[in-house]
Amino acid sequence: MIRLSISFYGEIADRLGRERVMAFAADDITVGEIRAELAQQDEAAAVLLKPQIRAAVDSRVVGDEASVKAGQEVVFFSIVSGG
Amino acid sequence: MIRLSISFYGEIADRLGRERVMAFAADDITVGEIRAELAQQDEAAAVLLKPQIRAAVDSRVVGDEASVKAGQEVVFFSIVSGG
Amino acid sequence: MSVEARLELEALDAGAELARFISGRTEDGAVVSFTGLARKRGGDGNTVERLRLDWHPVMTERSLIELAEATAGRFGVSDVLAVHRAGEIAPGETIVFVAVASPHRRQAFQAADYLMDRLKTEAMFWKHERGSSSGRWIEPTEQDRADRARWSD
Amino acid sequence: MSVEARLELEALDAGAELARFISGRTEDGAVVSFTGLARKRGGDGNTVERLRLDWHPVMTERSLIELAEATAGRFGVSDVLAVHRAGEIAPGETIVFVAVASPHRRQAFQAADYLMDRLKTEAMFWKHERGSSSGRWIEPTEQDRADRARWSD
Repeated sequence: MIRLSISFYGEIADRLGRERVMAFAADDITVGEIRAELAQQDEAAAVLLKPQIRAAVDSRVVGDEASVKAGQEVVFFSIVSGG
Repeated sequence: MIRLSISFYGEIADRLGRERVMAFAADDITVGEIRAELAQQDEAAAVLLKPQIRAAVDSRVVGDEASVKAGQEVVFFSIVSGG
Repeated sequence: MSVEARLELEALDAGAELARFISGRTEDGAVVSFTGLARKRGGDGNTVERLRLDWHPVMTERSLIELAEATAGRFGVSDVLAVHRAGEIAPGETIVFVAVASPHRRQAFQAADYLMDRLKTEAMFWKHERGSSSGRWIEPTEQDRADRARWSD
Repeated sequence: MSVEARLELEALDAGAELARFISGRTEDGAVVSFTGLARKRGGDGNTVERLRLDWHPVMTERSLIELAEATAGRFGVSDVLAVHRAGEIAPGETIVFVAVASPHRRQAFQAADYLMDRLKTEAMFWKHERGSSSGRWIEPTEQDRADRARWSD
């Protein structure tokens, strides 16, 4: 079982809060599985299934196939805009 | 007879000086005639016959057909460059 | 060639940044700068009381550095500076300041233009406008995406 | 819309000009500036000790005003500022500072770019470079003329 800190940036933070700590039954889990798990637990989190919501693990942007281990930081974020 | 102050800007000032005061026999004279007159008097002033040397009368850029009267200021100038 | 990119959590003084950037510069004839200011009127036409730029503690500054480096590499300019505010910003305050130095002006204009197009769509900020009665998240506009698409990469 | 163009016979402080230009600005999101600096190396590759810009007491400043006004009219930007040095200029000093403010950045970039292209070829200055052993008059380059020709007027 692993515990992960999952944070949210941008519009999705309004719906999901800035951060959640979650426990998962497996020893590792993919980003895509985290999205699916959250969406199942929480109606508001269905937004995480949209492709424009990107993910980063330990501050690197990754795809859904990326696997996450204990101690790693997961970030989901809405569309970015600077300038 | 008229006396005119004629000044030179840019590269032509190296050859002709910054300013000359000249007397002409007529009561008025065109810019083109001034160019020709100067070129005749002074070998260096042949440069004034080149089309890239432009002229201004009383601070307005004019063509060779423009007529000049007593008291007006005539300027001849080389190619400009700012910035 | 030097590239500087940083996040600014306090006021950003565009005049002072420009003065520092040009100081002692005798090889480059051209410096182009862009200053982005927080507007009083939002994209929806309503008055903005406060703009908030959320940022990530690692990824945001890194995105600035990567975009500034990509700009310097692409246009072969001498120096690139990018300073970006984060946090709460009042109308009239400077959000972003970009400067590019180059021996010749064409490259400096192009590089600054390119860097701004990329910052608009790729810098890792999340921008929220708050008016008197409501708030909204700001995403790149269609125009921003079209501007970005002008550059082939 | 406001247009300001002036001749500067003493030092031109680009940072201070930019600071003044953006101060209190809450309607325009975009300010693009161009700073032209005197280079140590001349167009012929030799070291420049002094650049001299001759000017006419009436026509030079008027040409700046006309070019700044043409720029504002053509691009419909909010404000245009053009400040141009004249007289003796040392390497590293600022020769020209141009700033354009606009609600959106595309117009601001284009207007500043256009104004510089026109200033290079049409501002009424006569530019002379002096090196250690010789001097030469500087005219717009082929590139300057090609840049100017990009705009249809």
